[in-house]
Amino acid sequence: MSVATRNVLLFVAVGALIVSTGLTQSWNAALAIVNMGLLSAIMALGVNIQWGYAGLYNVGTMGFVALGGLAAVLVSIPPTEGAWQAGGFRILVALVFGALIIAAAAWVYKMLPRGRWRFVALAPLLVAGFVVYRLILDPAAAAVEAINPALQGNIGGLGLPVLLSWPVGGLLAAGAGWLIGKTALGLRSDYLAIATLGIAEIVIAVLKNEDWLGRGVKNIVDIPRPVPYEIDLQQSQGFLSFVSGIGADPAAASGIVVKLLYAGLFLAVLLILIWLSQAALNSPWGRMMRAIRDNEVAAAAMGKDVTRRHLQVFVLGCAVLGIAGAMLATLEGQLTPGAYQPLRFTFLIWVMVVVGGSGSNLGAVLGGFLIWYLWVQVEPWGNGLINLITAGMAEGSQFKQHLIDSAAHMRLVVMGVILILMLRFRPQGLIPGK
Amino acid sequence: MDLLNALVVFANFVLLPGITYGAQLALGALGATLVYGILRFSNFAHGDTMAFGTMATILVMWLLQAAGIGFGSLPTALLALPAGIVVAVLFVLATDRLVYRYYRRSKVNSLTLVMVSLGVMFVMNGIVRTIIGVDDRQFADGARFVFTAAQFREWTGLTESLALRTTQAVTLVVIVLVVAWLHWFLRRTRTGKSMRAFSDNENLALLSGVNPERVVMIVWMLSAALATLAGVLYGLDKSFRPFTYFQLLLPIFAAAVVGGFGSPLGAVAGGFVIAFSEIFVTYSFKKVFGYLLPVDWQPDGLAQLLTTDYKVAVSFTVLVLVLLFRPTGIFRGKSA
Amino acid sequence: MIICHDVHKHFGGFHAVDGVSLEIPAGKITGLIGPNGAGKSTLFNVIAGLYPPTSGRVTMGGEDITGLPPHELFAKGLLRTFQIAREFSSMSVLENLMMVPGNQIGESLWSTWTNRSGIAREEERLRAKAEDVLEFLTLTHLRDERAGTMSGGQKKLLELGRTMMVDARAVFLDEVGAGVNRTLLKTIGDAIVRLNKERGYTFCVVEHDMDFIARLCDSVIVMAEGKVLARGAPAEIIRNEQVIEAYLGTGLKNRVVAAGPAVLGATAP
Amino acid sequence: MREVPGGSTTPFLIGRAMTGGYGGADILNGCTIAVEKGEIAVIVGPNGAGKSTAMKAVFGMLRLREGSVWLAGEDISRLQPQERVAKGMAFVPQTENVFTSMTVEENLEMGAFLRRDDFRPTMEQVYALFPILKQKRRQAAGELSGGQRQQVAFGRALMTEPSVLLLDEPTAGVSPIVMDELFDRIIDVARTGVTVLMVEQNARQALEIANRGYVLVQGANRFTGTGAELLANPEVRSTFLGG
Amino acid sequence: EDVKIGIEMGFTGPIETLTPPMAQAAELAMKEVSDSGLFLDGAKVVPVRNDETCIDAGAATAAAERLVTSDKVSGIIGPTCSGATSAVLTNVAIPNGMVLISPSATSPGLSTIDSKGLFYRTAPSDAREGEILAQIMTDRGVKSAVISYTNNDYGKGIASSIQSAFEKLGGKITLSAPHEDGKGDYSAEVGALASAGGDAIVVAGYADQGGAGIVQTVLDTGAFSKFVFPNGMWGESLLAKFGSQLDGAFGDRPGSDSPGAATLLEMTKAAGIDGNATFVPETYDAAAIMMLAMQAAGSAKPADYKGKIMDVVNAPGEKIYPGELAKGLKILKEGGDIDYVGGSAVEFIGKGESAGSYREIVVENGEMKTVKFH
Ligand SMILES: Nc1ncnc2c1ncn2[C@@H]1O[C@H](COP(=O)(O)OP(=O)(O)OP(=O)(O)O)[C@@H](O)[C@H]1O
Ligand SMILES: Nc1ncnc2c1ncn2[C@@H]1O[C@H](COP(=O)(O)OP(=O)(O)OP(=O)(O)O)[C@@H](O)[C@H]1O
Ligand SMILES: [Mg+2]
Ligand SMILES: [Mg+2]
Repeated sequence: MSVATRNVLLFVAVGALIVSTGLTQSWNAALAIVNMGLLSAIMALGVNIQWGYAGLYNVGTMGFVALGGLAAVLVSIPPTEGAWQAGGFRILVALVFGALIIAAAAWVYKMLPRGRWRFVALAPLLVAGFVVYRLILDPAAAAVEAINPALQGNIGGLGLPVLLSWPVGGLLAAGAGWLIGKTALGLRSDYLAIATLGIAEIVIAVLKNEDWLGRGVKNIVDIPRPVPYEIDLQQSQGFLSFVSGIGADPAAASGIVVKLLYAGLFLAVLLILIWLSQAALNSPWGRMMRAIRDNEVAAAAMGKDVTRRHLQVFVLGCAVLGIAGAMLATLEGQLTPGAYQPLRFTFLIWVMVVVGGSGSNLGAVLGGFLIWYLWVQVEPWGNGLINLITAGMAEGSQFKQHLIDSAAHMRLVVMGVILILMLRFRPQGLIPGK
Repeated sequence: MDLLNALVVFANFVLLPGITYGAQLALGALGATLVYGILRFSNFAHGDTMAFGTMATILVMWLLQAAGIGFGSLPTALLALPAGIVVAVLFVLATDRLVYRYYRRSKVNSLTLVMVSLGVMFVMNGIVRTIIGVDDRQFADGARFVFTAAQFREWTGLTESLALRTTQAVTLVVIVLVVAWLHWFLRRTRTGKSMRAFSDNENLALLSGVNPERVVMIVWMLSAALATLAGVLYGLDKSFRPFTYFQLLLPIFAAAVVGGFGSPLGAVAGGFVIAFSEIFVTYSFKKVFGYLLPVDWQPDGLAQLLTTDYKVAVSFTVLVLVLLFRPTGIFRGKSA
Repeated sequence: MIICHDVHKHFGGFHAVDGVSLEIPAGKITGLIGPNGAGKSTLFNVIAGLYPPTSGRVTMGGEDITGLPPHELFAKGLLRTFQIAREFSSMSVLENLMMVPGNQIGESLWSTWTNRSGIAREEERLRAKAEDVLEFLTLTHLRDERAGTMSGGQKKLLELGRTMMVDARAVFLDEVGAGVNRTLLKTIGDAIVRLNKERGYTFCVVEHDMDFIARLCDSVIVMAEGKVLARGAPAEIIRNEQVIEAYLGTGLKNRVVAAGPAVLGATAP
Repeated sequence: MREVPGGSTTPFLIGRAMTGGYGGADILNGCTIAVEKGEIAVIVGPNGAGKSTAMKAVFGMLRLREGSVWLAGEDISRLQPQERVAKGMAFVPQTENVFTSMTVEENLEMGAFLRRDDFRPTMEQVYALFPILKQKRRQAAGELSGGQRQQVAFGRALMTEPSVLLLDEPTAGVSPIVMDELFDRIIDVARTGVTVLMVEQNARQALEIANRGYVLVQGANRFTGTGAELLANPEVRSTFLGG
Repeated sequence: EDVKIGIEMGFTGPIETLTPPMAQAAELAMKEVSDSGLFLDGAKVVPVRNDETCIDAGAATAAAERLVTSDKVSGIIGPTCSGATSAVLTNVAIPNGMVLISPSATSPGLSTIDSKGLFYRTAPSDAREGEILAQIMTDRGVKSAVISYTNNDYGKGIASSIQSAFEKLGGKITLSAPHEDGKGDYSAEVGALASAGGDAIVVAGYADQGGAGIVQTVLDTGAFSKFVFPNGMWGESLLAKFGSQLDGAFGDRPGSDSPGAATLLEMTKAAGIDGNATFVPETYDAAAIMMLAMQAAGSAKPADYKGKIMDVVNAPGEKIYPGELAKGLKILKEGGDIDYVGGSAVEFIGKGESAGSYREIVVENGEMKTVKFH
């Protein structure tokens, strides 16, 4: 079987899994999987750009996804009345001041030679800068947070169309990626991994604790949609007549329509990103990146600017993650900083990349769909497993009850077993990269 | 007197907790660092190995308690510990046989192994929760304190007070012994050297007559034993809950990495760096200054560098800073 | 061409390169020999920007290149091979060669999206060139193999091949001959001479095979314990007592003589 | 196929009609390599001929599709490498032949890993042979120069006190003076009854000391003879030994 | 015909210790209704559990989607975490017209969503509890205190309402700082809290989560000797763990002087459920309310019964306590009116939030004691 046909078959197989969900459960459930699958595919693509192309071990995925989510909030929700007067501008001043201090510190660091004097100059600058920064920021933030804290307490956003937040999310994440890349890309493998993870935790901590920014852990739950609300469809005459024309249930149909609209938007983004990454990967640029991943010293000796290329790839990957993050927030309609946990937004994405085949864009997409499908579908399988095990046991036995109560954990077991088996049969991933 | 009080406050809220937490992280990090150093992958199932070993120990402890056996003023769990270790070791060896061995033989890259360990982690996650449940369990019996805060106050007559827990003392003793032993074992014994040789160059180790299966087995046994030890000591000091143990994975890895992945001494140093950066940077010096400074110099605020909201962020910032100046950790660890 | 001014490189307390001043003249083939651990590779690494020197300066054509990163040196036309081969092991042999030339259109991310035809044309050219190099190195049959699976000697050849992909000004060869079949090494020697004569490349060659050095080099620099011990024409160096004691040993003289004076005669004045 | 060298009696070490590769096409095509006890055999040939592969096959690091390996009249084809080490075989691979993160001394100790007797005297001998290693014994082997590493690798093999020594290009990258030492030592070792099989590109020097020489081309024996015979063969000289 | 009711809770993840008894309590109510034989012409109620994972809104949405469209449930008890709740509400419940009754979501932010009468919660809102707790603290002579709250919307909400109410009453909060659940070590938090100082420490967390860790560390270091606990902390596990070390601790829990709470405790005990665990009464009530509303509407269709929910919970009508669901069903069947009180003395106000009445609790000899009702 040629590689191409095998890849097509793999996609068909995953497609069939999702279609079977549509047939046995409902098309709404299937489409929900498709939409999250598309998002997962984009996230996996972002990680694959960094890991698969350049061997950069970014475990801070969740931070960049979260930044994308923040962009969705800052772009789309309406500004909080009075927040800018109360303290918004002063916050802005504080942030600009903070940036200036950091720039000044970087400048001092560059200008002074290594050694004690550098420290003597830097430490007071940073400490004093930080204190002043807090002096400006804290009262301003408190003032903003005091505005109707139960429901608002944040500066709000710009009230622009939420679709705009997708590129903005990409830019925001890319900016953060640039800063991080500048500082941390000198680190290798697991050290880079833990550093990026740390930075992501810092991003999340900021999102959780700076209430003025995005309400912190109080969450923002009303990000506007780029597509109509189901409930509005259900009340629109045109829609109802259309639905009755094809003899469908209006609630289900409205859900399907909305999900299809999302799917269309997501698919468009995914296709653009895939085309861009494939074009880059299958060109001398991609070859150069593979060489750098393979042997940095030799690549540098062959005239490739390893640092610059690492930064480039890192920023690109972050941008893709940011876009995906903004799209995710748009789909869910909310920003909940507590939800950005490493297991879900870092390791699960990594599983997608590795199972799909690292270094391969199509693999990342396939992995995104497959793993997401499993992530949400293994639960009934776990329950089924428990039912199977306990079927033969005496009714009312304590052990049986115990097992039934543990059914929820079977989800994890099944997920783990599937992961292990999948890697066993295809350790290079389903569609191995070059 | 004031100076003493200041010292005691500081010791009670920064020094002792920092040392204990650091030692606990270090113990956890030791097992992870060993697997990384010799089998060359980050074992994500390590946190769950800790949970598994602790669970085994608790189960055995219950048996002992049911039989009326105790350990004097020390926790009964310590008596059950050897059995717990044996169970954990057997379990981990079984995972190696069933899972890892295949991948090792087919020489997959280390990231695939990491993902495999993630799979093992999921499975162990489920198994532990199925067997012992998800609840928080306090299983320390015996005397909780070597001396309590009240006792200390009575003895010294100071306003401030200090408490020392049995588990803290035990943890400290254990960590010193374990690290010294491990260092000696890896550097000086034949087996230890063969393990380092194996991690350096598997083929060449083979050519020297090293039996790879034996090396791998010993690594797993050590790592399982260390994980169980870490888990039990931690659980005695705090409490046992599978989810918390799973969450411990990150600080443990952070400790191992910042110390230099693959280096036992590094794991210890890393544990303390992480612990102290959490506790020290966010500590509010208000009370300490209260004793040290004249009245009108005293700060109004909390005299805190950063609020505890940013505890996690602080420890990770310190970690990133350390790595920027020491790209492979304090003790120059391995990098794959 | 390349001048080292009192270059030092210390590892901890160990002085691997200990005050080396030397000149590698433009358009010539210079040999660099010396006992194991003399500091030859370390000096190469300092010149090629892999290690910053502890002290001292390196200039190339009068321009200070001390501490420049490798990729900038490459752009200035300074190429090197590695003593312990560093191939791109997961890439094909052909790709190993095609990736070498700098400033390829297709290396700019933007043009991979906008200038695909330009890239295709450029790739054609690079491929043809790479095929020539492979042919020369007798590696054509391995074109699509992963470079990591090559034999030890083949990797050495690939190291050399990479320097043949671009127009270099100065090429530093660190023991390209070790592990290479002697018959092939002769051909390689011929190629080096040709590149030197026809294109005016400057070469600096580290090699322990004295036949090779003697046949190729215009002059030889001998290093020992981090310092320059001697320099001169090959024939002189081979007879230099100090060099014989520190490096060549007496056995070699016998063997060279046994192999026949023709070998030495080729370059002897 | 060519006749087994050494006539009807089985040689001490023989890889007989070895055929196999790394999974793709065969690299070895029925090549036969044999050495008598206490003798030196040298394999020469162009790059990629399969010399290293043949060595690996003899040492059991390559699954043979056909053919067998015999040591002292015993078929050892099925033995794992570490079991062959236990049988007194030692191997210095062509690349990656030192433990880079371990010190020179630890590298040597690893050579004596299976020895239960006191190996201190052997280590002293190695140090006497390569004085530089003694100086650098506390340094990580990865920080050594190329030639120094080769010395460590050779020393490591000596530490085993093997009865069969397999060397894959031991002199690649070592300076002439050390090369002489190495060859001298190889002769000494062989005199004590150790069987030596080595691959060399410094072929003229190697063949000079060889009892038996093999020219391998594309995984098959092209020429076989005593060292002197091969050296005297003009075709061998011009095609494989660089004239 | 059987009626299916979904139970979507965080069975795995951060609050996995809280959810099992909650789910059991909901199932207890369902069993009670099924066994009565009076429900909708003798229909049985079948619970369908689903894992919301707490942290993963995407998985929670997918699970809810499955409940609604594949399992065809008639209503959902849950979700339990706020992120999952809002995602499920906007993306599944509202589009499909499915009723959600969350036993534990307390965030005021959820009220901003126009839920079309589909969303209810039986846990009382934070603001009210804060006022009551502040009152109790003042009454008990606490002049200054620190607050350690769990860093989520519940913790933050309750902490700020306690702080503002307490300061209005003239008290002083010297420090209000968050703690993260599921972390290993709380020395840093307790160190800062101890430095800030105060008469007492308010631990606004969960009994077997970070809250317990804070209590443990406070006890170990002797940083504070007086504990104040809001609702989330009162669990059997806390007392089992610390026993009489907590003597003198006080706080509040939802509950009234009605006998409901005690009855429910008896019932749970008999069924082998930890009835003292957090949110257990609220969950029982959530399930009961849903089924009673169905009965009142005579239909298990969300569109039919959602309008009846307020009616069955609020006066007028006969008061219904736990264990009396059969009675309630009967009254409703006969066209009568009921006022469901349940185990948490639930009363809906506004858009379906629990008004909540509270009891004041102190720990004596390692036992919880209700001393007063508010
Ligand atoms: N990273 C390092 N750390 C410490 N010592 C080093 C390091 N690299 C090289 N050395 C030492 O520096 C000396 C010079 O090494 P170098 O590789 O330059 O020698 P060389 O002349 O190239 O020898 P060879 O002919 O064997 O290749 C050696 O003694 C080596 O041990
Ligand atoms: N691990 C491997 N996987 C696949 N092919 C390999 C591998 N190692 C070697 N080969 C191939 O086998 C052939 C013979 O390799 P081998 O290393 O035996 O050559 P050699 O005779 O030792 O050459 P040299 O003198 O250059 O060391 C080469 O063409 C090489 O490409
Ligand atoms: Mg060298
Ligand atoms: Mg070879």
